[in-house]
Amino acid sequence: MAQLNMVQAINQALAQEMARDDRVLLLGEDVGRDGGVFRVTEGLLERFGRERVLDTPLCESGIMGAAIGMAAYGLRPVPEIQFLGFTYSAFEQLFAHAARLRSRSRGRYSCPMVVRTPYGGGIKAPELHEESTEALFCQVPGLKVVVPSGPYVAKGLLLAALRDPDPVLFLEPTRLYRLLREEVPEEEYLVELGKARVARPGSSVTVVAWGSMLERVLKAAEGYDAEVLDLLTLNPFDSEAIIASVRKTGRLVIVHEAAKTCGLGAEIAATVAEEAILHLRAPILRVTAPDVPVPLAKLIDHYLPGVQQIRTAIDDVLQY
Amino acid sequence: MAQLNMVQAINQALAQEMARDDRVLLLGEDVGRDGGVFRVTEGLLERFGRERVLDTPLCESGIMGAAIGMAAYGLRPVPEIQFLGFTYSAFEQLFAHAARLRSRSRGRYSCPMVVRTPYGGGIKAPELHEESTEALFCQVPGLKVVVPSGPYVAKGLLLAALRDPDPVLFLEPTRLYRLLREEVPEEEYLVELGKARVARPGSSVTVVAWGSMLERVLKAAEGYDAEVLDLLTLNPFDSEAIIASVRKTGRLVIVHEAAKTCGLGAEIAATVAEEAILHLRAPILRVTAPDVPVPLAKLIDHYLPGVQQIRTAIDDVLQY
Amino acid sequence: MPEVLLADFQVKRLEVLNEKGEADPELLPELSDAQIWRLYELMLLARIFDERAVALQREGRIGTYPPIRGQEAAQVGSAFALTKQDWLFPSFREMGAHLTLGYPIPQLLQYWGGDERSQKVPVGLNIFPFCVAVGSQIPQAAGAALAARYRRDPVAIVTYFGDGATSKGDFHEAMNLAGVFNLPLVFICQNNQWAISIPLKGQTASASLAQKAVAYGFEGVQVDGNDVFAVYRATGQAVAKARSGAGPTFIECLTYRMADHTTADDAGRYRSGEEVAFWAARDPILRLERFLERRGLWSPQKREEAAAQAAALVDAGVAEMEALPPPAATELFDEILATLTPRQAGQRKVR
Amino acid sequence: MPEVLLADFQVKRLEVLNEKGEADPELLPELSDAQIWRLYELMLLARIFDERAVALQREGRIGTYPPIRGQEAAQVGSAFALTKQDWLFPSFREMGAHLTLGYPIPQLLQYWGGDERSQKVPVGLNIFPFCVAVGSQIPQAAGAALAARYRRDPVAIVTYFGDGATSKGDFHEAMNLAGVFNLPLVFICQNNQWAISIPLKGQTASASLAQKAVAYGFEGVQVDGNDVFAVYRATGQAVAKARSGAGPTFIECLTYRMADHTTADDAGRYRSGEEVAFWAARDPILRLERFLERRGLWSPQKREEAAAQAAALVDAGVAEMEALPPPAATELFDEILATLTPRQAGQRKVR
Ligand SMILES: Cc1ncc(C[n+]2csc(CCOP(=O)(O)OP(=O)(O)O)c2C)c(N)n1
Ligand SMILES: Cc1ncc(C[n+]2csc(CCOP(=O)(O)OP(=O)(O)O)c2C)c(N)n1
Ligand SMILES: [Mg+2]
Ligand SMILES: [Mg+2]
Repeated sequence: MAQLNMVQAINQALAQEMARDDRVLLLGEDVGRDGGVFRVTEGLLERFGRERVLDTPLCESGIMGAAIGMAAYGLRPVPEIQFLGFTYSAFEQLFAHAARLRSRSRGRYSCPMVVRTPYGGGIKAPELHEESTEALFCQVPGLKVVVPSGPYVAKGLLLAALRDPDPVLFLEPTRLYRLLREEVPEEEYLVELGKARVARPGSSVTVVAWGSMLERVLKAAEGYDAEVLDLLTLNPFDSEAIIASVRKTGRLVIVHEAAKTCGLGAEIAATVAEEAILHLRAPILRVTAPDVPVPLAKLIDHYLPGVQQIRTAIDDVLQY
Repeated sequence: MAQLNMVQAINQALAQEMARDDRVLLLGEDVGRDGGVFRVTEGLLERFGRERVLDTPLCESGIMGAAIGMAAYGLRPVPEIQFLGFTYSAFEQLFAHAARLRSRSRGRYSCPMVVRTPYGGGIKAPELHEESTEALFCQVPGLKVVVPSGPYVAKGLLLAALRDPDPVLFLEPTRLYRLLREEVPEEEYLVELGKARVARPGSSVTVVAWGSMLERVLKAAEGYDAEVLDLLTLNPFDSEAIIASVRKTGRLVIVHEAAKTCGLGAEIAATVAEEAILHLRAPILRVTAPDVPVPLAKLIDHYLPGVQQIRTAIDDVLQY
Repeated sequence: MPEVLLADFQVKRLEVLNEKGEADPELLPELSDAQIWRLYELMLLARIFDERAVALQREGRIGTYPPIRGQEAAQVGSAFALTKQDWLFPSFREMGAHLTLGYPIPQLLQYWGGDERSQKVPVGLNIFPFCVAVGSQIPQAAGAALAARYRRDPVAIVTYFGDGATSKGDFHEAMNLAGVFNLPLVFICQNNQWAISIPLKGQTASASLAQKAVAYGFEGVQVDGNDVFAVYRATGQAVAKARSGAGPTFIECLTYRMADHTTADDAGRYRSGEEVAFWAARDPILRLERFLERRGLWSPQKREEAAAQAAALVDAGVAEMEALPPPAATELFDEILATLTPRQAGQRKVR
Repeated sequence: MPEVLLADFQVKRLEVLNEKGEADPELLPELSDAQIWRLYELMLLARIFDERAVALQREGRIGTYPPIRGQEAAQVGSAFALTKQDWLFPSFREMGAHLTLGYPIPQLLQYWGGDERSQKVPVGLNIFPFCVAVGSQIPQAAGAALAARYRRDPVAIVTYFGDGATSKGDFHEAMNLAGVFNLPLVFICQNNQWAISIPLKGQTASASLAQKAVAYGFEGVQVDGNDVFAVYRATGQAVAKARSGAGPTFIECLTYRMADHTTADDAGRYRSGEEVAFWAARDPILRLERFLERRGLWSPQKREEAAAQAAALVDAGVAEMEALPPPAATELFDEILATLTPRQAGQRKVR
């Protein structure tokens, strides 16, 4: 089995699905000739041609709107937005249309598309290149939100997303693109959407994370009897798995790199406070970025939650 | 003292502040000649002229962007977006610029503006006219979010917002525009941002609500010893007041008309689960709309939380 | 070397039928008398449907409704040039186009009655749902055009929008995509000269909307939007061009919104009675009647008959719409996702 | 009555200085030899700053950096026509304009070094922060222009952006606002023919960007962007027009991005060496040198001297930038709001 990084795993998933299904096509800024600014779509233009891999003008809202029209027409477009921070101008199309097309047409049309975008901090890039505003999108009924934490799940989740009958936002943690390699089977496999993964079993505290925070959480968890859940799908998130774990451990720490207020951690905490409060033996703690805009490179390490902060939170709930 | 409805109270606040401060000006679609589609800005064009009340072309993002430039130049613009559902296309300007101008310029520029927009459901209007996605905006560091629940607070909150040195999103519950009249003093007064109001004191359960839900919560609370908090400012929200009340009552129900997942209720619940869990004698319940797009008129009453649902939740936490 | 001329652009206006009902024989489209009479019937149907919808709203039997009065030639004339294979991305004020394509009347009324279920466009019509967020349907049409091109389907994709929509970024991004990818796309702008209370000159400083196409490197043309033949001719050419792979066209139909913006609006607040009267005299239906009369095809009695037929259709539609049972609460959850999320499924159970 | 001509638009191109360094005497702006030499010095400074910034990035001393090589005439020539009272809304690739207006070199480098604190534009310069979200600064400039007009300030508002930005809705909405309100606004498009890997023809089907102004009812002009005199002349006219209340202008500076998109890019992946060589031969600095030489103002030695001076300025700037202490963690919370929220204040405490 090949050792691939996440860029390669995603590229492979795209290539395989494009080969299998001629409805799948890519569009976005620089996805063709350049192979994407992170090279995720490298080689696909050469292999599938200009009609399947479309280099577009610079217009995120237009790209998103066009993808909706393509999906309604019967294709399975994969629009790429160059960075999550540039989805904001496409928000109307995503929120008011992509996510609602099935409901607005009572099923006459649907919008099977996968919006791919690099996501998250830690790459020392300019402003708006390190946003982690996943919770904005988790609030949108009709839109699924997926975040892989490594090459293996990236391939399987992406294939599952590409076959989903409804729109999926696929957030690719930029910091992880080339950080780790894993064995990734050449053959296709699906990682089911909506299911969390136990990244590490344990019994005294549940730690929930996703994307690039998972790596830090696993480091932080060393030496603790902590159960680490890798959420993988953020909407709908696997509340069953979280509650099952909390029932066992009685303690919950949620870690995300987004700012605290109204982050997805809030929804997870609220769900547990609603459905499993009797099992809690300590407050639910959130380890997050502070409520400030994502800073530039020199401050980014102060912004992102670090291993030590996660350890402190684990200690706090254990000692409560 | 005059009995005013919310439309009149807001109109009065705008007129008074425009008279007092020549930096204040209005812009938006139909705010001038037509006086706004809800007549909130009626008479202001006639009184203050075309340079202070600008009828703009149809371009929400452009309106928001222009307001930012005006604010940076030293004015205090009040852009109106005709309905909250049409702010989505202005999201980039609001999120990446208005809320960050102070920080992106390290204080060299700031963005004192009040974005006014009708908000919420129950008026039997077409699609996107009844959105209640306040939580999208509460997630934006640097942006304040305010929702009045009646004419009196509407005037005082709006005046406070107009004098705030930073951007404020002022959400006007459309269903309340003409629903109730209150005594509204002619003279100016401020209702401080960031502070909740005890709408009804009580000791056995805390119910938090805002905007048009407040009225329903007050109805539902009849016959219970419930403390009802009217949040008024959603970001930053008054967590101190909520926690103080929960300390006393040990029970918390949050009511909002937005869909449940990642609504502001989640943040409130999470905050209490983090900071006051020991005081809780029951799960934290959220009474919200379901996780579906806001429907058209015929289904809207099934979508919005009703008095009976609120009562059931109160009963549930009381009997827990 | 000094100031050199880089390019020269001419923007044209197409007129076929004048106020007196005289048609330019060179430009008159090849239509049989029966087809022309059909155009007339459809315009009358659109007018009568519209009047009835306004009345139903006043009686509280449907919700807020945006009248199309005055725009019948622009809507019927353009839609008449389409086939059912073509795709239509409407805004919310082209009921005349819907009627022309055979959209069921009860379903149109049901939509304005605020019933979700009406949004399922009948199979066989490639029409997108009404779109209230002004302009946002336009890039979607560009995407469908990309898809049609990819599939080598010889169809035209058509999108309707108003003068106000041309100010929005969506219009621009879609026009630009159409130019870059040379899409089989026809942009039909219903320039009814008002966007709620904003008159055209408050919407743009450009002298025509047609000239906006210059920015995108493809053809833009203005037509007299109250002239059903001009609209039909321009649309017919544009859809043929699209189907043949020769690229996009922008058509400005210069017309007039004779009624209020919606039943919730009062146009008297912001425009003069004289202006309305000026345009009422230029009613597109009147003009076609004059043409038909010259050909000996029209009489007041024939109008009565046609109007009675149309009214009967609308009556039947109203009755059918009103016979529908109200939607159940669980309808909230229908067609949200192919499979509801566990949370949605749980929420559905307690309704 | 048939097809009538509605309007005719001519789009012009301004050229003053040709490849050989010959200037059209009619069009040559009134500039003293000292001023022309200053233009030359600034272009050299921009070039040397740029080379140094690229080198610093390669050495890991600053972060990702977007080179301006090849665009010096377009940037220096336009900014030279401004005063410090005018307002500037840049994108992220106009360091030549910043340098021309006297923006501190250390601060420019500090920005590309990823240091928040650099974003405080010095008082006395009405320059907006760098804007990475392509095109989003343009409507903000329109707002400042509305404000300036309201205040009756005789200033011009100027915004820079690239060819790629013209595809974005923001560009459109701002151009339209400028037309409708007849704003004192100058749009300067640095058409460097590439938006990362997308060539101009992948960006728009329009033959020029200048013609896009036709859509908005005001003047658009193309200038040879490697011709500092043409750029200066067109900008000077446009800002004078703006200050006098005569409305907006769109200026397309046709130039070329000679380097990679940023230091993180490899332009070799998507464009040919021949194309780059073609444009390298049209280097704007070379062209001005030829002009100066004809006037007897230039020699290789003079260039050496000017370059050495510029290098010394840049050296000093680098040293000053590198002497800055790193920002403290609490800097995260500085200037977020006039008053931090209680939660932010709490978060600040534990840093
Ligand atoms: C994005 C957006 N902004 C505002 C509105 C409110 N609104 C509805 S129709 C309209 C005017 C539209 O004018 P135009 O495009 O000319 O179409 P017309 O109504 O004349 O058919 C406005 C402002 C909306 N529906 N969508
Ligand atoms: C809204 C947005 N989309 C995408 C990007 C990524 N990006 C940065 S620069 C660029 C190309 C810009 O091209 P152009 O406007 O011609 O400016 P140039 O880089 O040539 O100066 C892109 C796509 C961005 N920064 N902002
Ligand atoms: Mg209109
Ligand atoms: Mg460029």
